[in-house]
Amino acid sequence: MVHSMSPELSRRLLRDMIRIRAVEETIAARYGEQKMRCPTHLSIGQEAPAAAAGAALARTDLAVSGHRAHAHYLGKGGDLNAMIAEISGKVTGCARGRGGSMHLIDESVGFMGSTAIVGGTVPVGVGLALSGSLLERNDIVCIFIGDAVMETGVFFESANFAAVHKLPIIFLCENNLYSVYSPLDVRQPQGRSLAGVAAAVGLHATAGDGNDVCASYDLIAAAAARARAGEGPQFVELATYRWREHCGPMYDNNIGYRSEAEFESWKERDPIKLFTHVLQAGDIIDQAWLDAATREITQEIDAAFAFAEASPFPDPSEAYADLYSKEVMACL
Amino acid sequence: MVHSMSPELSRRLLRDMIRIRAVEETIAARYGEQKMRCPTHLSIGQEAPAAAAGAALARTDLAVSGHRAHAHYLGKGGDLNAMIAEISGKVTGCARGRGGSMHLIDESVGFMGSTAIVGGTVPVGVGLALSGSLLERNDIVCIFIGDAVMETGVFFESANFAAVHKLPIIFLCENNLYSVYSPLDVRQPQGRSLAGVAAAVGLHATAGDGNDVCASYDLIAAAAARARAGEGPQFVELATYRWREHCGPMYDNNIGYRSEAEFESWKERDPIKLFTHVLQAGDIIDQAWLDAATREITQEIDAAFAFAEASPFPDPSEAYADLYSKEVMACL
Amino acid sequence: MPVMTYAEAIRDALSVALAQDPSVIVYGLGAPDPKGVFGTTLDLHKEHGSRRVFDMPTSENAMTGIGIGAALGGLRPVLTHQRLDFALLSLDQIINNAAKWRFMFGGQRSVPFTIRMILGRGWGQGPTHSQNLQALFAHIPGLCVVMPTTPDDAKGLLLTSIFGEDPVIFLEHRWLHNLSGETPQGDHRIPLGKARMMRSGGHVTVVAMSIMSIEAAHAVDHLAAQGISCDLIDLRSIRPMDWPMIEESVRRTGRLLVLDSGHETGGVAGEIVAHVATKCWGDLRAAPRRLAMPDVPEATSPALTKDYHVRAEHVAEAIAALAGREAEFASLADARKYPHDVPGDWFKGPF
Amino acid sequence: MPVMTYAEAIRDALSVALAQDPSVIVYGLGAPDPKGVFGTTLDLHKEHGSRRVFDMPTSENAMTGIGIGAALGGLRPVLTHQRLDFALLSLDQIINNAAKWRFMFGGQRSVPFTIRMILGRGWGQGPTHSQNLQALFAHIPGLCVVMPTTPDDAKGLLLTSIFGEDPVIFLEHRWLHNLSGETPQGDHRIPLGKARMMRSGGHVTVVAMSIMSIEAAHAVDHLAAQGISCDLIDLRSIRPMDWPMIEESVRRTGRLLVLDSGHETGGVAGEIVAHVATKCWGDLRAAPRRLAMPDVPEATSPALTKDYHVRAEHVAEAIAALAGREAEFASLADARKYPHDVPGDWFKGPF
Ligand SMILES: Cc1ncc(C[n+]2csc(CCOP(=O)(O)OP(=O)(O)O)c2C)c(N)n1
Ligand SMILES: Cc1ncc(C[n+]2csc(CCOP(=O)(O)OP(=O)(O)O)c2C)c(N)n1
Ligand SMILES: [Mg+2]
Ligand SMILES: [Mg+2]
Repeated sequence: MVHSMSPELSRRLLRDMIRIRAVEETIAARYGEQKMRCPTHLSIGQEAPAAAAGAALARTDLAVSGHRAHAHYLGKGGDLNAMIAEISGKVTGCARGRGGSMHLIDESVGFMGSTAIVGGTVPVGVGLALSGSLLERNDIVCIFIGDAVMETGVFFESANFAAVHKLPIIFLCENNLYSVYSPLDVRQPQGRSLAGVAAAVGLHATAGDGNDVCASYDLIAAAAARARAGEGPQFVELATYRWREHCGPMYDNNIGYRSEAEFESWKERDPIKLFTHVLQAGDIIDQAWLDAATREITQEIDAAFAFAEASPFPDPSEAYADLYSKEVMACL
Repeated sequence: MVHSMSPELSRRLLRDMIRIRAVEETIAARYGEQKMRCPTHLSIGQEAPAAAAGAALARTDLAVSGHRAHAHYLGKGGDLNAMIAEISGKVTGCARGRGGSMHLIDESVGFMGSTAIVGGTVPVGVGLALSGSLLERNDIVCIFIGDAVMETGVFFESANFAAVHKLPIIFLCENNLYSVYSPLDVRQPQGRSLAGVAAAVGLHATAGDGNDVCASYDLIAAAAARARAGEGPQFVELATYRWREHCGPMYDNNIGYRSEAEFESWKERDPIKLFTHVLQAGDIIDQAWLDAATREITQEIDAAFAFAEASPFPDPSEAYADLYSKEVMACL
Repeated sequence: MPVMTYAEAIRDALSVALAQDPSVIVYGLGAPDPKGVFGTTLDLHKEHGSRRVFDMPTSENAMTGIGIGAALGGLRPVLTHQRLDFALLSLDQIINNAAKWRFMFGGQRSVPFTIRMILGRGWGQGPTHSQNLQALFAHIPGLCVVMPTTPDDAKGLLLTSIFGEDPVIFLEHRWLHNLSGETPQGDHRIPLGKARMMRSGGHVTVVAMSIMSIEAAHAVDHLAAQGISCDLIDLRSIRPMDWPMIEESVRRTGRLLVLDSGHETGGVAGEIVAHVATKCWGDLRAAPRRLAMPDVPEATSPALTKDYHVRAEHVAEAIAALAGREAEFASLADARKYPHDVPGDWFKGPF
Repeated sequence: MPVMTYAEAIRDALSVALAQDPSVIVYGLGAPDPKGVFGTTLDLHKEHGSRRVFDMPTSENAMTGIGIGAALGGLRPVLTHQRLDFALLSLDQIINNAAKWRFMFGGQRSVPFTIRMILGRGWGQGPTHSQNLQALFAHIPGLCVVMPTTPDDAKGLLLTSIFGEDPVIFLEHRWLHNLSGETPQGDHRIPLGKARMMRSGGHVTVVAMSIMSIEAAHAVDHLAAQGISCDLIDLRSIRPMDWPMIEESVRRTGRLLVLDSGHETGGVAGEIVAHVATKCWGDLRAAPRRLAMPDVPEATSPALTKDYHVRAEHVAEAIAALAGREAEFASLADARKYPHDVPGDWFKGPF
């Protein structure tokens, strides 16, 4: 792994990955307490694209995502306390407890929302880009998608419109080979590349190793630069792998939809381990740095869980609030 | 135009095109009588793909189409009387008057239905092919689509599934440059070819001149052979042009969405005139053949309109019939 | 006050909105084409620019999600569908995103998005160009559903929809597009959730919307001359619904007839009957009634649409029966000058 | 008779159908995966082959149209959605094609197509994994809508749906999947359109469906001990609806309470109230009532779902009020052993 990145950026990427991993591991460890009562999709193993995107995008750039959004939210700078509180159903959650794990939002850092319908935020992201273009903002929009989104009609419709209008968008596709327990070959033609399809539809498409955070960063940063320069919508495919079960905290290699060998080969290529080695070899970090980072992150996470725990549940009346504007609420 | 087709097939193609044109012209001429009271999309100028497909497919092969389906229905061998009666709202119509021009069907020749929602029959055609494959029929399915269908999510979803399951399908796309009054460039990225997109999605794709009935035939026949041989779904793009208004009997070049010059250049390349010249030059037909064909076709069309005219309207109770099976109807 | 057709009033509202607020955009299949969606968007792109008034691909679901995103990004989009039937492709984005965004993200951002859908009828529109499925939208918490009857209301409600903060399904009946009426100029607004008392009278409360309010007005006027007088409530908005006006009227008349341009079973009329039956039970003096379209798609052949729709004579018959009075109503049918499958001689097809 | 869970009964029906008729196919996201859609399709591909039991891409609209085409081509497809919410992507194919094909093509070919959708609830399913939108489908002429409550009915109605000629929306409540009951073996069929009298009694007619029938049964049994007796009608099919059974019961009791797992406004309960109010006016001795979910999406936080659902104690309270009797019902709530957001201790998430 040749590495020409600034030490600051390198450390940021590694730290962000470690932090995302630690948050997810803590959720997994505490999920059994039955206090986080909502479907929860962890990103362990897939930290690199999220960290890379967070660093490659400006804070004012926008992002949307889907059901597996913890990492994207954290990478973009989303508030950790508000996320844990949200998953815990507390009123201090980023959606006041109405959305849970699958509905994260932090507009203050441009994370405009993640939702639970596969492909559902893809056109929303395109519409955000349209608004930016018409209102002459300079932001670009990153739309996080999984490989299954490449099967949804709405992706193709959205990509087509984005191409016609040359909108500043990055479709950032984490290809982790599975949709729930279904491998790619029962869903898409064998040998068809996701980036290839995207290119044919009219997106500028590149692909790379999603467990190599440097490579991921370079691809996303280049795509962001092109999008910002008015070259139209971009597509970046990053190959990566989910370690744990599709939804929930456990490992599930035992149930038979993928092989232990496949899992192990990806785990070998742990994005955090890989990049840690690179940075250690390059003397960019040392064990002390790692220990400090881990300590700080652990404290931050403990504080976030404590915050969530201490936060009140929403008042029952919140179940009925905010459905409409106050003008319309007054008519009900 | 090099021409290596048998005289019989050549004459059939020309005759079918002349017949389709004559039917459509008669509808246009009589539309003002206000007896054909339904939205009607004519195929004048686009006769070649329909005639070619009709000849390239076996009678037992299946076809579905969309709003502009008269030519496809007739090309496939659909009953003319039943079509005119249908457009006239008579009970002898192919859908007993319930469907009108946009809902043609003649299962006896494999024309399994056309509907009015753009892209709506695309998955239906794929499902027919799936049934053929599971029930081990030998038929292939021709799905007639327009250029606008290449913007619908359901096309991409359907093509993907067809490719995964290697189904025997021809997606036959008549690219007439417009969707209603909207040119391609406000709908699809400039310079993107329809066949190119189709190929990337996983269809075996070819493209050609849809005003050259021989070329059209060759492309469709080759695609049909590949589909029948188990090579999976095919896509054939044929460039052609609609002469009259999108919906209704008039010309509409005056309203300004396309230029008179463009129209004239396509009219120059009238598929019927072109092929008539070829066949006359090759001594495959002469004026007497043309006169006889015209005479027979005119008689047939007159008879069809007379049949429709003489047919009764459906009984008012037909408005409520056939909604469910008789078991369920008995519960209502 | 200027007289405009309903279609002109829609166009006028769009033009006012575009002129007034640079965040308004108008798009849809054919929006800038030479026909301009039955005249409702005609030449708006020439006045307000092609970036703000634009065509779209045949991609109804994505174009709805794009409107949602645009609204979240600070615009006030107006999307047009030439038929409601096409918008069925976009129910995912409408129901899962537009209706819920504000609620499910804790109320921090609303989706000011107006989706116009035109309701077809007659002249061979057939099963998939004539669906009046307002009940589908009216069942969804988070959506507003508007069905104006007059040009004045069409304009005023459209401007309120565009400048409000909520997603609005704005349903225009194709047969109303040519209806003329006095329509205020400029930024004219009518609040959502307020019905309009079209006629006042004591015997029966008639509740209707859109084209059915026109049929009802014919019937009510015809019966008024025979001494049967009705409250005729033109709903204008279906969600939120003006329950206070309906309840107040039923309290006075004790008799309710609800009309609906959609199918009977599971329709809006049933909801109104249910609401009144549960909430105004003590006030009702006779069984409430509804008249809606049959539970079957509209067929294409004119022979099959002849008795399909509820017309003024049916409304009059039902009112008279509810009032327990003899009345003449057959002449209402005889008085119609046009074939049953067109709204007037301005309509010559094809759609 | 063997005892099966509801999920096992569904699987059993599918297995019987697959074994009996080679034209039956079963597909859906995850149909052949190791979880087998909550066990309902588990290992069916191993018994009946991967060509007939297969997975699909995340392409809900196309996969619905493909089912329609497959049905037209001679198959009897069964499509499964893990949540109704996902099927909103396919309303175009369901409404514009499946529901209308037979009618709009003159009755020459029907669409024997069963679409299973699972209804979520509680445990953080939240706004887009918990929608009970049966009213949307029940409004559409040409569709059948089935909502079984017991394993026996689930099996019998599923087999009838599969071997019938009509498109059926088959709605399984996630909270019923673990419910056990005696279930006939083999090709067991229950006709569509026939409700089941779950309890008989003279004071009040209670109409319910799916999970609401279970809540209602608790309430009715609890009140029976206090001398208030009810007819409890478990609808089983929502369209066609068993109007004769409902009308006959109301004629006897004069009092109607309708329960609905969907939103109140525009829901199925309203349709039943409207039907009874218009058709059985003379028989009603009190205002009819309905209890349905509020007009707001189900939020994710357990704190927000606590009072959201209609439970046995609410049903009992409403029955007692209708019957004009004092009764104790608070103990119904106290008797529940599990947190309010799970159906029982078998349910540990995640969905
Ligand atoms: C429209 C829709 N269909 C099905 C589902 C169920 N579902 C939830 S996550 C998921 C898998 C998506 O796979 P992918 O996009 O590759 O993301 P990954 O889970 O691998 O990160 C599916 C099918 C859904 N949420 N929405
Ligand atoms: C889903 C949907 N959206 C919009 C329409 C309105 N519409 C009818 S025909 C048509 C144009 C289709 O263009 P194309 O597929 O190129 O066929 P052509 O008319 O050129 O033959 C449109 C947009 C429709 N019928 N269905
Ligand atoms: Mg994946
Ligand atoms: Mg075209």
